[in-house]
Parts: sequence; structure tokens; C-alpha cells
Amino acid sequence: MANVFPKWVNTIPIKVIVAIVLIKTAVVLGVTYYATPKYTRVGYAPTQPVAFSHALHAGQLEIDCRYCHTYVDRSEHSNVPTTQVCMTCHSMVRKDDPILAPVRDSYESGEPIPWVRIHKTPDYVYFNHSVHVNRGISCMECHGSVQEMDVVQHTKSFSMGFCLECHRNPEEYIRPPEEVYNLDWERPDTEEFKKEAVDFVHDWKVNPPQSCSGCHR
Amino acid sequence: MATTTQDSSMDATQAALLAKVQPIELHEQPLVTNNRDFNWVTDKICRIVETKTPTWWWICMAVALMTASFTGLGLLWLVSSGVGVWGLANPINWGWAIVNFVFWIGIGHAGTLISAVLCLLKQGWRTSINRAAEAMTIFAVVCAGIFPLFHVGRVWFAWWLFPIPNSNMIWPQFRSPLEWDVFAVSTYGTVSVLFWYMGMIPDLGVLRDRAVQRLNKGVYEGGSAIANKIAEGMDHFRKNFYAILAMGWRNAGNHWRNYEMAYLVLAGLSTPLVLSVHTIVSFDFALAVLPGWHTTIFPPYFVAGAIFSGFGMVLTLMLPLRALYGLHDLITQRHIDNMCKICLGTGSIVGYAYIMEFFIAWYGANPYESFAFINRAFGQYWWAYVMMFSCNVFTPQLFWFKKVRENAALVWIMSIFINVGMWFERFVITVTSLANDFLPTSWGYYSPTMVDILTFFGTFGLFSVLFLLFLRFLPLMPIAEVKFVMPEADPHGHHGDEKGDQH
Amino acid sequence: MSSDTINSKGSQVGLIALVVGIVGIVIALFGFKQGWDTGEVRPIMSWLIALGFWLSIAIGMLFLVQIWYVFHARWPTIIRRQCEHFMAAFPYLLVLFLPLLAIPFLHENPGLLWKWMDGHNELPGHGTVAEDPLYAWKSPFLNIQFFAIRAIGIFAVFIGVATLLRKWSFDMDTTGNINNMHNARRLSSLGLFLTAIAMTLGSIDWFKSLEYHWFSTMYGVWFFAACMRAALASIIILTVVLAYKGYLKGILKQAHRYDIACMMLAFTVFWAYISFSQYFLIYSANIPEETFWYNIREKNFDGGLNSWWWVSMGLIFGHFLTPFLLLLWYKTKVVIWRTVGVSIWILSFHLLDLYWNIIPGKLVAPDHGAGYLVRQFSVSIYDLAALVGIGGICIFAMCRSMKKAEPIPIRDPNILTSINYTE
Amino acid sequence: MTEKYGIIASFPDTPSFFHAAEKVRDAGYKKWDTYSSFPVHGMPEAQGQARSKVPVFTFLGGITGFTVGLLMVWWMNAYDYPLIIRGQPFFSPVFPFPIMYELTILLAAFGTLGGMFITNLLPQHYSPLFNSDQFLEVSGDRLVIAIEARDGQYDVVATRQFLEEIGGTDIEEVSA
Repeated sequence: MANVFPKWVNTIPIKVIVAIVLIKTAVVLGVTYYATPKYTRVGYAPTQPVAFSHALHAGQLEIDCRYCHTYVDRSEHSNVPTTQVCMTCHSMVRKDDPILAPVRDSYESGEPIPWVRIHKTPDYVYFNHSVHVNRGISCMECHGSVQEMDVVQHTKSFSMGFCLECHRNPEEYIRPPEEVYNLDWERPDTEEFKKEAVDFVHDWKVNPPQSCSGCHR
Repeated sequence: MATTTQDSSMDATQAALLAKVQPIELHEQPLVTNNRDFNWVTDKICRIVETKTPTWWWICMAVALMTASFTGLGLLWLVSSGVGVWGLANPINWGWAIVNFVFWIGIGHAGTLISAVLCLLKQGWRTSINRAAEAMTIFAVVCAGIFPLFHVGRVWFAWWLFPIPNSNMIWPQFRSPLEWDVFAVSTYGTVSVLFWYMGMIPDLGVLRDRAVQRLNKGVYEGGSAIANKIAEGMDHFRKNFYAILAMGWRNAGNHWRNYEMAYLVLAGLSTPLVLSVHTIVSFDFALAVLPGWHTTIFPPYFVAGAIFSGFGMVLTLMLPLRALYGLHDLITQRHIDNMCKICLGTGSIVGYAYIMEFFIAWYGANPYESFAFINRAFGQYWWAYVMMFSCNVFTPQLFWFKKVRENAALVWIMSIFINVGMWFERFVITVTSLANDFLPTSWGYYSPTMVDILTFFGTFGLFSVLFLLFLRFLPLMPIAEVKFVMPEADPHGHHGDEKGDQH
Repeated sequence: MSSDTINSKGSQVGLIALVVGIVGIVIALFGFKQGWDTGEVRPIMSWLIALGFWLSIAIGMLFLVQIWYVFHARWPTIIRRQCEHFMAAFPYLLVLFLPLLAIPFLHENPGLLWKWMDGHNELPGHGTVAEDPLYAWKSPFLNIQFFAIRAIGIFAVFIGVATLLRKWSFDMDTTGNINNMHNARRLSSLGLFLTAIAMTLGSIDWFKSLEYHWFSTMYGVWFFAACMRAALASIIILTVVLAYKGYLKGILKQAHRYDIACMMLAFTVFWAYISFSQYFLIYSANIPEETFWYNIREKNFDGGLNSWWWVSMGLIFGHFLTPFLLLLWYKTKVVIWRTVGVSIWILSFHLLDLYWNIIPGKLVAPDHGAGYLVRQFSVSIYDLAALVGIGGICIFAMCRSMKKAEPIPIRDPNILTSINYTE
Repeated sequence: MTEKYGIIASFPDTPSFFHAAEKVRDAGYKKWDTYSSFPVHGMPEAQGQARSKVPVFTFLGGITGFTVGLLMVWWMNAYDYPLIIRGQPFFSPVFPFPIMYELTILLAAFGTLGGMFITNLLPQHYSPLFNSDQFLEVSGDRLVIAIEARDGQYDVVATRQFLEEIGGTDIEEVSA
């Protein structure tokens, strides 16, 4: 016998084709779902040095975002509050609660509380908070429903696509400026509102950049 | 196709005319000399991969690997530190990287030209050099691809160049010539591999059958017991390796019919492809509004230059191979003559383009354009221009002389000159235009760094490694096609005495 | 039919061609004279277009013959001889070029056709030619004396190379001296460069310099592509006619036609490649000093599309896409009437291509100063007359040459390969 | 080893091989083929085979490539993510032409190779013919004609005799 391979080998090509199609589909779907950055940071919820609950402060007590993140509407940067800000209340409220011990320690020593940063844009991306909140983009568009979180969690992907989605269609995300910090505000699903949003984008000259240099300055 | 053939009935005039036909004998060297037969050809080509690895191969391989490691080191350095390790600085933001890219891509073009264009032109002499030339194409594309790939800086993001969905939700910018390059070069590489592989299928079948025959005979003698065992083991390996790749090729007439058609079609596809690839490479320059780059002759001029440099490289490779493997009966003086003449032709076309550029730079009456060209020839890079012009335009003019063409050593040296000259051409185009652009305050002078030099130098090693592997494991020449041009393969006898309708 | 009858038939056709040619030329010259007297250049352009058309065919054939020699192509041996016959037209074409050359020397406005030849000519929005700094810069090249010298030189190359190739080829029929072939091959390798340079200069002088502000390094290559297509299409028509009624009956095989058609396909692609590249590079660089050449072939001064836009579209779809798609198809390359049809199609669009290159180049400066008027596409009776006239003379020259030599090169070493050629 | 694949016969030189093929064709056999290590000029006609269908696959591949290129370029650069570059139009057939062109060629080439495999029914790594030692010599210089048992006209004796008559030597029955 001089055949190098047995007869059944002749059926391999068709099997290989089928296998390739199946494997390729699986790989493509898998990579798309699990391995693209869209899914990598979502769900990130580190334990903070102090078990600060946004659900309690922003949700139940309805403290305005700007009370703690003071400069969000005036600066490109939204600051993390200093210990002093905490102590404005907590020097009186729950002043002996053991949970707040790190806050008091920090206040006494002058060393800031080592909060763990959750939301980050890469250093090659320019992001300005004030521009967004002053033109009707609410905090929760990026940070999610913070007022419901006991532990703050990364809920949006912060991929470039996420930014672009809004930059391409701002009217679908924009809200009246007075409602920006109203985390419980619901977007009316009416034609009238949609028109308003479009007009707002036009009248306030909301012109989100889509070119590379808009963000990668 | 009886219906489509023109009225084949001849009347007396034509018969009388044909009776007068009395061709003069023209003694032409056959493409396979010394009256070799089919088996000799098969044996000669197959034994290159079937015999024990020669010592010189190991030596060459070691040297080539060492050289290739320079590219590895250079790239490692680049990736770990950033593109700044290359000698790129404003205003010369394109330096050796693009020069080397265009240089290597150009080298590749001869392979496609020989396999495709000469096939369409029915040039029988292509057969004994086309396989090696195609291999050269593929390896040259590999070497070429390295440079733009690593020039992007963050090489792990290079896949963004392809239209694959990603979380940035952006797509490649198809209005950019650099993006066209991605498509052109990857298409070129892929199609070249397809063409190369398909051409090899019948030969792989031959290698398979020979391994099977040897194993069937089962006689392994002539060496020590271990050497014989190794030889047998290698044949087992060959049997399986070639059998898998040959895809069950059986040399059937039906196979050949479809294969020949596919080959012809692929040749027909590769011809516009090879034109388009270097055209698109030329667009990298010509689309920019920079004096010395924006000129409409760039596309055909680049293509001619590419073919020119490619044939230079074919000569550089084939002449030593011919000597090492004793292939004088297959790569004859006629082959060398023809290649020299193509070098002469394309070199002269390149010369035409140089002159036309200069003339139109003047005729166009644009002061920037005129300056760019005067500056090229007489500015701070005059030495590069002299190298380019003398190597590319004057060197091939020596090929007018039969004496020169018959001196293999001289031809080999000249082929190296051609390679050098063509590298300098790309250097002149890239660097001189960038160095002296519209803003004299920012004029600069480009010097490569050590990393540049090592990376480029190493690609010759990489190329040699790949080529040596090819030599060792794949058939160097298309056996079937060499047989096809031999007189014995003519189904009508080979005396040319039959006239009239053959069907 | 004996060879005498062939000859007599050939003379007959030649005579008819001569008569038709003279009639055509007389009509065309009448138009020329009118243009000369009135200063209206359009009938003179008819002459230039027709001359360009027939010249491009002859130049293409000259190239082909030399390429075949250089590549030592065997199959076209029987076709080569027909090209050699057609190349006899070059001296006649030189004579027919003289009326154009007479304009700068004899006319009161030397720049009647090529406007740079007269400093008084008005440029749209630029003043006159004499005031034009671009002309001043180019005048060492673009001046009447040098133009005339170049024209003579260009024709000298064409005529010289063609005459020698014809002589050696015909000589081999009788003497059977192989040196003729070696000579022809040697001359061809050199001749290709000479012809290329002559052709480039011709295209620059006669076509490109109509609008002398514009420049493109590719222009010579464009004309080369155009010549090759015209020549291949003409060869198909010529050989099929000869095989139908003339001496190639039964000798011209399907394989020959197939290969010529393949070359025609290749050069169709090449023409498109060259034309597209030229357009593309100018379009994307978007520099006004280059783009205006395409602009006037698309728009009027007021921005509206003009007739040339339609012609441009016609060229894209008619000169490239249609023949390209048709020629991809095997049947088109072998079924006679289809191949001939495509050839005629290509020749017609080649003519249109020449119109497109020549006519809009002469912009008209309107009386009111700013802007320009584009000379629109039109076909006149003089176009037809010049085309038929010059063509008649060329065919007469060819028929006359056919009597001088065997119909096929009977002693050529490759003649049998060519006769027995199969696909 | 009872099933038979067919009969093979060898021929001494290309002309006799070629003419034998013509004779097999004229005898009306359908399931048969010639085997030689190089393509013989004019053999498809001598075997009575039609023109190869490979170009159809090429054409399909090319059309697919062009369409995909066109749609891709339009969708990505003009519809999904329009971006202003150098004041150029978002979509024009001119700028992305190289992309469409390259894709046309790429897919046409794949179509051609695939077409060659499909029309030849390859890959088919096993074939009864490889069982014959004689057949393996086709790779060298042997020229073989094989008539298969599936042919309607096949008859062990008559076919063998026919092959002998047309000049075949080394006639051998190959088992399936």
C-alpha cells in the first residue's frame, strides 16, 4: 500500500471547514464579550478606607453632589472632598462612631484619607467636568446611579466608544441644566421633550468634538 | 471551439503563401541545456531537499540567525523605549523606517512580475526562477512589514489598523494612504502566499511520491546504521509533511486543466495587484503636498523601480545558488541575459522618470518644486543623489554589452549596486523632501541612530533565514513547469514540422 | 486568387482610400482655411485631433513591433508584418503635420492654435501671454523655433526607426539574412527609448502645451497608454479584415486574436490606471494650479456642470469600464464580431479621449474681463472630414507598402511558430 | 481486494500519450483521466473536456470583495463614524478606491484557489491510484491513462484490449 493516509481522511476537509466555522464564531463572540475593554473595568468596587455610603448621603439624605465634590461645576477636575468637609457634619453627627475613626484620625493628623480612586480616564485623554455638567450632562450619565450605591461601583465602561456615543448624539443624554444634579430625575419619553433636547443642543451650542484632538490634546 | 474559430478553409493563395514559408534556422539556446530528460530534472530539483543538509547551509544559517538577531534586538529596544530611539526628528519624521519598507516591498515585486507578468506574456524562461523569486517576494514582504508595524509605536495596538470592531467604536480612516498600505501590503502578502502555494502543489506531490517510493524500496545504505536510520526517519517525515501539503494531488489531466486555469487567473490577478501595491506605496508620498513628492508620475515610476530592484535581488540570489547547486543547465546564460535586459529596461524607465521629474519641476514653474529638485542633486544630500543616479541609471547601461552579461561575477556585483542604488533612491525621496520643506527655520539634517542601522541590517539576516529554510524544505523550482518548456513535453513532436490545424 | 490578384485588390483598396482621403482632406483643409481666415480655431483643432488619432495608432504599432522584437515574441510574427505596413504612414503624417506647423510661421496670429506662440493672446483673467511670468519662465522650452525643431526631431525618430525596421524585415523575405533580425532587435532596444522620448515630447508639445500653465509628469505615459490601446484595437480590425477578405485567410488563428485581445485588456487597465492616478493625485492634492485643468473639464466658470463632465463620465464608463468588463469575458476575446465590436468601441472612445484632452484646453477669455468660457464639446463636419481624410492617406500608405513585401515574413525564424500558434 | 478501481496503462512519449487520449475520448469513455507530471498542451481538448469553471469562482470572489469593500468603506467612514479629514467628502468612490480594489483582488484570489480545489475535488488525500507502484512513477516521467470501473463502457477484458490497441504498455488493474 502506497497511500500515505487511510481512506477516511478524505472526509477531513469538510469536517475541518465546519470546525473552523464553529471555532471562529466562538472565538469572535468570546473575545468580543470578555476581552474588549468595554467589560474590563465595569463592576470595579474596591473597599474604601471608610465605609462611606453614597446611598445614605446622596440618596436618603439628598445631599447635593456639589456639597462634597465642590468644584465639579467650576473646574475640569471633580475633587474628592477633604476630611474637613466630612467633619463639617461628623464633628457633630455620629462623632464617636467607630466606623468614622479614620476620618477623625485624618483630621487630627492632617494626613488625607487614602480613598481608592475608581473612575479614571487615561492620561492621554482630556476630560473637563465643568463643561459637561454646565451643559446638561448629569453626573449619573458617567457615574451611574450613585445615590443607590452603598459601595461605589464602576458601572459604565469609560471606553472611547462610550464617550463617542454621547458625543455623536448629545440630545439623547442631555437634560435641563437645573436637573443635572437631580439624580432621581427621569427623562420624559415624549416627543415634546425630544424636541426640547434638540433645541437645547442647538441653542446652547453644544458641539461635542468628535475629532481626535478634541480629547487627545 | 469550432464555432469561434475563424473560417479555417484556405484557398489557393494562402496555400501558395504557406508554400513559400521557409524560416531561417535561428540557433537559440534551449531553456534546459545538455538534452536532459524528465527524470533528470525531477531528480535534480528534488535532491536539493532530499539529500543530507550541506555544511555550508548550517554555516549560512548560523550567520543569518546571528544577523537576524540584530533586528530582534533593535525592535526589543524600540518597543521597550519608544520610537524615539530611531533617528526621527522634526522635520524629518519619516526616516529609515519608510525607506526600508519601500526598499523591501520593492524587492518583492520581481517575484510577482516573474511569476505573473511573464506567465501572461508566455515567457518560457521564467520557469526555472519563478519559485525562488516568489519565495523572495513573500520573505521581502515579511521584512518590509516589520517597519511600518513597529513605526506605529504601540505595536500591540497595530490591529487597530484593520477594520475590526473595538471598544473605541472608531474605524480605520479609509481616506488615508497609510491605511491603503495596510490593505495593499496584507493583500499582496496573502495573494503571494496563495500563488506560491498553489504553484507548489504538484511539486509537493512529486516529493511525496518519491518519499513513498524510497520507503517502499526500503533500502537505506551507504552510511552508518544511525545515518541510515535518520535518513529513513526523514523520509517518513517527508512523506507525511508533503502528503498533507499536496492535498492529494494526482497529476490528473482534469487537475491540470483546472490548475492551469487557476494559475492563469491568479497571474492575471497578481499583475494588477503588483502594480497597485507599489502605486499605493507611492501614494504615501504623492498624496502629500510636498515638493518632490507630489508628482503624478510617481505610480508607474515606483512600480518600474520596484521591478528593477527586484530583479537586482533575484540576480543577487540566483547566481550563487546556481553555482552552489550546479544548476547551470536550468538557469542558463539565456536566463541571466534576460534578467540583465529587464534590469536595463526598468533601469532606463527609472532614468526616464528622474529626468521627467526634473524637467516638469522646471516646466511647472513652481519655485518650491524647482528648489526641491535642485536641492536634491546639489544640496546637503548630494552624495545620496549621486549614489542613486549612478547605481540606478548608469550601472544597468553596462548590460548593453554581451561581454558584461556573460561575466557572472560582474553581473552579481552589479546586481548589488542596483540594490544599493534603489535603497538610496528611497532615501533621497523620503529625506531630501522632508529635510527642506516650506519653512527654512525648521530645516534639518537626518542621521540614523544605531538602532536604525542594526534593525535594518538584521532584516537581511531574517530574509536569509527564511530563504534558507525555503531552500531546505521546499522545491526550489517548479518541476512541472520546467518540464513543460522542454521539447519532450510537446504533444506534437518537437521538430516543428507539423503544419496547419492541430485540433 | 493568385498573389497578383491580391496585389491588384490591394491597389484597388489603396486607390479608393487615396481618393476618399483626398476628398476628406480637401474638405478638412477648407475648414482649416476658414479657421485660418476668421481666427476661429475649432476647425483647426479638428485637424489636430484627427492627426493625433492616426498618429497614436502608428506610434502604438511602432512600440508594439519593437516590444515584440525585444521580447523575442514568436506568436505575433504574422501580425508584426501588418504593423510594419501601417508604419509606412509616418512620412505622410509628417506632411500632414505641416499645416499645423505653418500656423506659427505664416499666420498673423502665430498663437492661433497654441496660444503661447503669440504674446498678444489674451489669457482669461491674466492679461496677455507676454505679461505672463509663467510663460516667461517656460519660454526657453516653449518657443516657436525650438517647437519646430522638436517636431522635426520627433518625426525623424518615428520615421527613422520605422523605416529601418521595415527595411530589415522586408529584406529578410528575399535574402533570408538572419542579421536583419539581429539588427532589428538591437535597434528596437535602443529605439524603444528614442520612441518613448519622442512620444513624450510630442504629447507635451502638441496636446499639453495647449494649456501651457498645466503640468503633469504622467502625461507622456498617458499618451503611451492611449497609443497602445489604439494600436491594438486597430490591429484586431485590420487583421480580421485581412483574414476575411485578404491574404490572412486561414492564417490568422483564434489564438492570435485572443492574445491581442488579452493585450488590449491589459492596456485598458493600464490606461485606466494611468488616467486614474493622474486625476487622483491632482484631485487629492487640491492645488489650484493643477486642478484647474480638470475643473474646466467639469464645470463652467459659474460652477455649473458643462458638457465635458458628461464626456468625462463617458470616458470612465465607456473607455474603461465597459471594454474592461467585456474583455474579461473569454467569449469577447474569441468571437470575432464581439472582439471587433469592442475594438471599434475602444477606438471611438480613444477619439473622445483626444477631444477631451485637446478641445477644452483653449479657454476663451470673455470680453467682460473676469472668468473664462469653456469651449464646449461639439462634433463638426470638419472633424469627420479630417479623420477620414488623414485615415484615407494612412490606409493608402499601408496598401502601397503591402505591395512591396510578402504578406507575412516568410523567412522569419519564428514564422512557423506563429502560423501554427494555438492557445 | 475484490473491488476494482479501474485499469491503468502507460505510454512511452508525449505524442503517443496525447493521441491515445484522443482515441479514448473518441471511443466514448466518460470516467477516465490522463496522468502526467506536467500539463500537456492541448490535453483538455484531447480529453474532450470543456473550459475550466475556475473563473466563475474568481468572478464571484471578486464581486464579493468589491461589494464588501464598498459597503465597508461607506458604513465605517460615512455612516457609523463620519470624520472630517482635509475637507474631503465622507464618501466618494475615489478616495477609498484602493481599499475596494485590494479587497476585490484578495477575495478573487481566494475564490480562484478555492475554485481550483472545488473543481478538482481536492483535498482528497486518499486515492486508490496511489496503491499502484507504477502510478507513483507518474511523478517522474511515466505517462498514464486510467479508465475507471464506474464507466458504463468498462469491461475488464475489452477495456484492457482497447488500451493495448492504442499503444498502452504495463497495463495493470488497480484495486479500489
